[in-house]
Amino acid sequence: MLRYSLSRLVRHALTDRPWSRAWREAKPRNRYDVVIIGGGGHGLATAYYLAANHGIRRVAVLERSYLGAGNVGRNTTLVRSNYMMNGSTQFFEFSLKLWEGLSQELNFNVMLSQRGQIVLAHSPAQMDGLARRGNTMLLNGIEAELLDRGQVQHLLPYLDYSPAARFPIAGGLLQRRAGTVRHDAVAWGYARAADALGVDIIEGCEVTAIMHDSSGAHGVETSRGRILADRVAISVAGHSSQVAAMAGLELPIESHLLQAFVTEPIKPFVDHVISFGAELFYISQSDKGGLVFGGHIDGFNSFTQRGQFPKVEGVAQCALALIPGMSRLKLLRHWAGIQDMTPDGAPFICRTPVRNLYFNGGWCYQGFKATPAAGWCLADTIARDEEHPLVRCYGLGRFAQGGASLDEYGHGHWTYRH
Amino acid sequence: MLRIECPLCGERPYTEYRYGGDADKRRPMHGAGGIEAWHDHLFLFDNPKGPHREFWQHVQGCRQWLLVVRDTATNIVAEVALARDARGMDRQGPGER
Amino acid sequence: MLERRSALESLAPPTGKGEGRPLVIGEVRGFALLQAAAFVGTVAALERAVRSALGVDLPKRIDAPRRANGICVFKTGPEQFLLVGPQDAQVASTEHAGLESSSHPAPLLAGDARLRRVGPEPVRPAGATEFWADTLREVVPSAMGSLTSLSHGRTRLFLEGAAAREVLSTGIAVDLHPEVFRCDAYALTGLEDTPVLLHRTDSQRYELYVLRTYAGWVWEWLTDAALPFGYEVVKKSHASLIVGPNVRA
Amino acid sequence: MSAGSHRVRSGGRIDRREPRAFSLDGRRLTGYRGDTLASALLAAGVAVVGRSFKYHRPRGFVTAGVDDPNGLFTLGTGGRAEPNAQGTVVQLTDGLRAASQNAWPSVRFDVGAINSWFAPVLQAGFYYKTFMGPTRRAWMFYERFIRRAAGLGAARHDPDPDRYETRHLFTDVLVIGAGPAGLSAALVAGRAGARVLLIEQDGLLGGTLLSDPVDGQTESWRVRLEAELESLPDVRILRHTTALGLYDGNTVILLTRRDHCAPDPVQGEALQIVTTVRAKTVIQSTGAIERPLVFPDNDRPGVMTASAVRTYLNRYAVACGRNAVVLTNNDSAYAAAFDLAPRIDRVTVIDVRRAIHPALATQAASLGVEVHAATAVTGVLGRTRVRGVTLTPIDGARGRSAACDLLCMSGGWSPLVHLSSHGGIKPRYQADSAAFVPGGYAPGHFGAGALTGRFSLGEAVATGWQAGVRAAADCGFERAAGEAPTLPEGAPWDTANHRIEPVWTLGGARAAKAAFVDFQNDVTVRDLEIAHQEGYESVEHLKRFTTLGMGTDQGKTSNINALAIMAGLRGIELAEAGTTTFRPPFVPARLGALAGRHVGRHFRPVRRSPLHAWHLGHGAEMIEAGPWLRPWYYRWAGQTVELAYLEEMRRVREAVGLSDVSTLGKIDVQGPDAAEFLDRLYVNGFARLPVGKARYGVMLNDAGTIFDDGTTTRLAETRYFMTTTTAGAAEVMSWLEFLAQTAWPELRVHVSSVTDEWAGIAVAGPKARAVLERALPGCDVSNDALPHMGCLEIEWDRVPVRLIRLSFSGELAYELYVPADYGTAFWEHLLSSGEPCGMRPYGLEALASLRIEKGHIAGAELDPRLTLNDLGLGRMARPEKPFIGRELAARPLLNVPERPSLVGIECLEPGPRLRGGAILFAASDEMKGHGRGYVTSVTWSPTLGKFIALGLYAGGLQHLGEEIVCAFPLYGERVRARITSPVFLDPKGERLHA
Repeated sequence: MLRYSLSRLVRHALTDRPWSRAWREAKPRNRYDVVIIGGGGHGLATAYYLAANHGIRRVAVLERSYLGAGNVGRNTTLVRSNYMMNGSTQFFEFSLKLWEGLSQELNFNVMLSQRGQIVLAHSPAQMDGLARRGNTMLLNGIEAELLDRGQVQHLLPYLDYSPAARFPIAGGLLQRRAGTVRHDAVAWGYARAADALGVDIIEGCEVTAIMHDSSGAHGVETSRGRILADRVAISVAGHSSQVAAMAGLELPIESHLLQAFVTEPIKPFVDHVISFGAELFYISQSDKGGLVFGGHIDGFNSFTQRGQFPKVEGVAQCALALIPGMSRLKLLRHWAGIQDMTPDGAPFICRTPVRNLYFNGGWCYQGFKATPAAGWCLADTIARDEEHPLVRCYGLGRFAQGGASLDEYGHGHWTYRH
Repeated sequence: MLRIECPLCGERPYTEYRYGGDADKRRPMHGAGGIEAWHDHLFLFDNPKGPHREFWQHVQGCRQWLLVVRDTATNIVAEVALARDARGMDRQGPGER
Repeated sequence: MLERRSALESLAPPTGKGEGRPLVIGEVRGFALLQAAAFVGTVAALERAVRSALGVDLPKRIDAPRRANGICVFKTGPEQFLLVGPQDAQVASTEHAGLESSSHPAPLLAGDARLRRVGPEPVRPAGATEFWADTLREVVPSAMGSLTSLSHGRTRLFLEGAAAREVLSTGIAVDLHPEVFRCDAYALTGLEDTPVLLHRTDSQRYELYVLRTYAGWVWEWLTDAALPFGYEVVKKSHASLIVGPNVRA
Repeated sequence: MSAGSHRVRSGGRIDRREPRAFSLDGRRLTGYRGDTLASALLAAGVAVVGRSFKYHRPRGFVTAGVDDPNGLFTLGTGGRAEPNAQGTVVQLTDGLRAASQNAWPSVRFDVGAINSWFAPVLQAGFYYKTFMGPTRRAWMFYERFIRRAAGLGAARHDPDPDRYETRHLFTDVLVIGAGPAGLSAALVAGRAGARVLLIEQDGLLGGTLLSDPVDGQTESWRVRLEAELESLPDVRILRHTTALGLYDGNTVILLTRRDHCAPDPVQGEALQIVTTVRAKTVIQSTGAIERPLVFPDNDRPGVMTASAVRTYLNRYAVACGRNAVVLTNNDSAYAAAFDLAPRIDRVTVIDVRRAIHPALATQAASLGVEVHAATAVTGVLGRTRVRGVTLTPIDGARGRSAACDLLCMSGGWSPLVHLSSHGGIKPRYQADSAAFVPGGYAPGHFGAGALTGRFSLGEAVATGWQAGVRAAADCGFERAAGEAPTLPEGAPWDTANHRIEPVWTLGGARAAKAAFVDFQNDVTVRDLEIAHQEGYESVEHLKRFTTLGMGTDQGKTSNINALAIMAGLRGIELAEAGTTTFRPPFVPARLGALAGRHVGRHFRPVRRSPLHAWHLGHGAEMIEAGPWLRPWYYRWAGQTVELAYLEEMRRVREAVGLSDVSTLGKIDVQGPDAAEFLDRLYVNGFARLPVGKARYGVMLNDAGTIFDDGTTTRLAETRYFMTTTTAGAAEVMSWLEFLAQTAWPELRVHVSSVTDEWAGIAVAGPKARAVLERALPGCDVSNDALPHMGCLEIEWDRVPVRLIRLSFSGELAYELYVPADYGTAFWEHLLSSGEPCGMRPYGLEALASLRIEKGHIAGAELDPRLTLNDLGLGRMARPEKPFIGRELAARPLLNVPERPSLVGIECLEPGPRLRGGAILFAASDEMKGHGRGYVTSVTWSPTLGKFIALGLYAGGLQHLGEEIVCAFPLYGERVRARITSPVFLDPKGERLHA
């Protein structure tokens, strides 16, 4: 792999020497050790860690569209590890740790910006909730700071502290290591690094069937022919149900639409990641200058990738309730991704009832921040045919046993409330 | 904007309604069915990309729960009926799921 | 007697008589609301009962109310109706006294004549004080349906004037074109997240029945919407009101 | 033309009698009514109006409309300052203050231009390849500089004094765009009797016709149609209105703009209005925009699209130069050449095509316009202003320079397919007009005019007319609409596809570094080549890697050129490459406008108790509780919540207090099967509850975990009065309706919310009975007549009162419900009756603390993650009675004994306090991980003289009496505490039975 660096950049600039492809345009082979369905961030990360951590290099990543076409390129780019439910705390912190070394690991600048995230509270009860979260984080070795109203005002003087605020700010929880990552770069960085280790990344290759029988999965039928594999992994969040159905599986997942928004680029305006507490709303500013924000899912099952306008209005209202000065700024673009929603808001990384078929999905709002850890743990689970300790809580069978123990915000069993 | 034609009140934006989720799986009879039946009813979803049977309540209108068949790939609503009258829209007969 | 207070009392002092303004806003007071609902098979029976007790028919659809004898009936569900009628004060006292003696066998409690024991299962459960509503209670047994007083649970606002439609269209997603939402049409809809019954009582007059606890907010919201047009708040002490365009009082 | 002015003496649609004074960067200038900021600046000879995003190259206006990538300004000052306003669409108003952006110290001399020296290094995607060292956090260092360099205008944090409005409109036919096609469509649909809504982005109707000379042949046609449209009663015209996007259900969102700073917010005037239109049919007559050509230094000020130059000339009476070169690959640019020729010194047409239609050649000759066929412009001279061009014959002969001060270019036309794309229909490439056109139309949608890839005026009118007829017919209006209005004979350049011969780059690879594709984001041909080399070649990768089309103009002028160039690099057809997805909004839209009036206090609805006004008038400090505002504490008891709630609690424990509980959800449950209904709903039974009795009940959800709780009273055999939690009220109501309507339609039961109907007042304290005896003299409220959980329905002074004896505080207590209009008067009556007993009101904080002492669960414990057993309520359920959630509550992991369950916690240390959200450990535990539980609710107990809490603790009351640690590492605290019964006060219930 051609190493990227400043000196390389200058040399190419001065000599007009052409760059090489970031990843090969691979043609599907007949057989692989592992086939990963889905060329998003998670699938590519899985392929990379299979090769890098386990030496399994005969791996194909099959992508129906272009690489990174799904949620890795549609999210609001936040990374954080402020989780309090046992299992998720450890998993997401592991992910954040991986983020912290990822640019160097991949030799691709994914622009991790640990600018800090502040989650706001607007009532004493919400402050107690944040306290429980922050205390849990600290007890698990994750830094956290509880801020009172004055401290929030000191840090974020431009929020609405006026008497006109409908939901006055009571305080907030700060995680300084949280921040943002350049989302597309994650897909490209993993693709390039996996490719360099021999992984075949095959775009424009739609899986039409999963070959399986009572002894397990054996490969896939695709728009580009049959591909045999010892092991098959599904990593297609958004369309998990459709792909799992090819193996006869019914999942605790419903697909919902999540919109994201960006304003025109402006000079630095918001220096942190801020989460409103009165309604689900989160905002940060991209390095290019656009304010990137989002809210709740549209609220009903959908695969349309087109958002509903009332949600646009609602999110704009949240933006102004939080930062009144945003009123004059202009919305440049809004788009939507299809998101797996689950009955407890937590994901799945696990084996399935079909032998040699592995599943990664159900990410709700948190797929992007989980990318490195999900890839790491799924790769481990595939390689050892046993769930990685960090994801033992993320099994498909948990609702028959109990459930609710991963429900971070206590929204109950309705997928569309998480 | 998604619009649903309430059989009583007429066509309204979806914001007048409350989404009630998947209506595909028949609810086990009250007091009947074990963990498995209720688990499958509550936690497993067909989640189709296509026609989807789902509940909506016209909370800002007549407060009736409706059974709506909507294509999740296009948001085109094919059928709406009061949920209590919707037997004819059942995909399966009673008790099959 | 205890004083009745409007949900808007502290919010909506009258500012004028509203003559000639593009918009007049106010609250209608002095009405009573009774919700009557049948079960799936008992609508016909309820209709007969309502007709016999009050002389008014039930509407078949949610589009325009039926009215007679000072009672206006809106359909609000497949077997559910909202009856709007006058408050006691407007009913002849003799009639009222007559009813009291005949239909309230529950004994007065000792001590204070103002205190009367009702329930648990007398003819008249607490919650409604209206003569006409009581008349209906006598003929609707629980197997036929249910009656629920909502007189205090709804605040009734009106907007009148050339700008009324425009103001409403800022918050209501119903087509208010005069050919579509004709005089006397009504709709159950939302006004900015709160449920309302919107009734066009005249070509430029609309009434809104809003949930009482949201009434203050709706009031602030509507008057804010009306700001660019200019408006006056007027006081209508009680309803001359059950009128519609075809039964002008 | 006066010196320094490019204004033409006559013509145009400006009003020379109405000058408009404005300023740019403090420089005072004058334009006229009818000008845009752009036309006024061009008239004043201002060439450089901005600096590019990355290289800080000087830039001028390129177009005259919403597609302009360069001319962005900050308008106004203070709270009304708006960054990134497009000069080409800003109407010139008196006193307008504009400032240029992204340049220091000025746009003419900008230090940032140093960036262009490093241009080769700052190539596409350079930041992915560097800034990774020396440390892992290196990016945090570099990012500061990148962020400061990025961004266009600077925004302020001040609140916005302007006001915005939203509204709903309905129509039969929505016509988007009032060019010749849209005018025709609206007219015919209006004549047919349909309700028509015609919207136009411009302040004037006419579209491209507005760029024709005002004394020309099309003007009378335009005026006639406008007049007739105005006369039709059911045709509504919205000017200055843009369709932002097309959404499901034939919903189109419109944005109507008023002039900057003009509307008065104090008078309620909105600066912008967002309209949600529900249209039965939609006619898209959005037109097309002209593409620039891509050649070296094509971004120099003075290089403009030909149609823009023509618009500035004919509409604004501005000649953008005296010596113009017109570079084109199609016929349309001849219109500019022919209109310019009589007004300026010299016009030369450089046409890349070999064959030029004789009619064009003839007219050119007659106007003295020199035409060079098979020639290209391959370079531009001048830096801050065009001084000349390099002309090179297509067959490769040597080029020569020619002087000029204006370069008009036309690379063909791109239909504005955005709206159909918003609906999910992919654009289709129409090769003969070198244009992407809508790949189809949704039912009820029609395309007309240039959108269809047919650009002639005649076709615009014909397709508009046809679309109007069909749309009206779709809505049931088939009335004959007369003849289509005829237009004058078309000009020779007015051809359906302009005989375009697409050419995507000029000037060869040599100069690719300065051949700009996306002006605003500084994307060059070289950047596209790099993207191709590295494999970022799918349309989305191209966009994301190079940032092409991601600027405020959203690539309106650049997308198609870039896609075509990339297709060429890949050796595929443009049709095969496809386009990126067009996302709404079509033009950037203020968040203020999208939010409408839902700002400040109006952000979300407020719910007020019937007693609200009383509370405000009597020293209550209010607090938000979901949609409600509730009294938090009363100042009679103290000036801060910390002081007041203790005083209020003391009053309740020692005497009596009253509190507003109107916010509780109240549901009237009636019907012969009401008892059965409640029996199924609650874990505990209600069928055998005697009439006149109340019972506390808990509901689970289907998953078998906690849903809600409350007290339900049986008023009659067939009637119950249910109360729910304040927070759960709406949810419970919908759930009950769901069950009644869908799961159990066979039950004859009605549920109706009466939350708004009844005011609720709690009277609590040892003297509560005494208060009631005084307030309701004669009403027997003795223990025998009204025992705990008993209910009386009475009338007081003809006001019905529901009197239920129940206690949240643990004291002798009653809840009284009266119809809401009487709420305040009855509250006052109670207060005055209670005065001798020392009764005072208490607020939410005291209410919540009193219940903690009594161990009653509330918000923090009513958690769907918890089970009945977790809350110590398992005995309420009788397994033989089916209830909602029974089956899944039996799941194994919900029933393991070591689950955290409800305990009381008392503080063992005198100094420190317990805090909500503390994590619980056994005394011997290492303080790490998730602990054994957590604190849900805390209060100082004035009764016990210590901090007490409720919490969940693994194994629960098995650990009664054990010492634990409450860890609050956020404050560095560890507090010793002891597990106790959650009922701290009066465990035998003697008080409430008193």
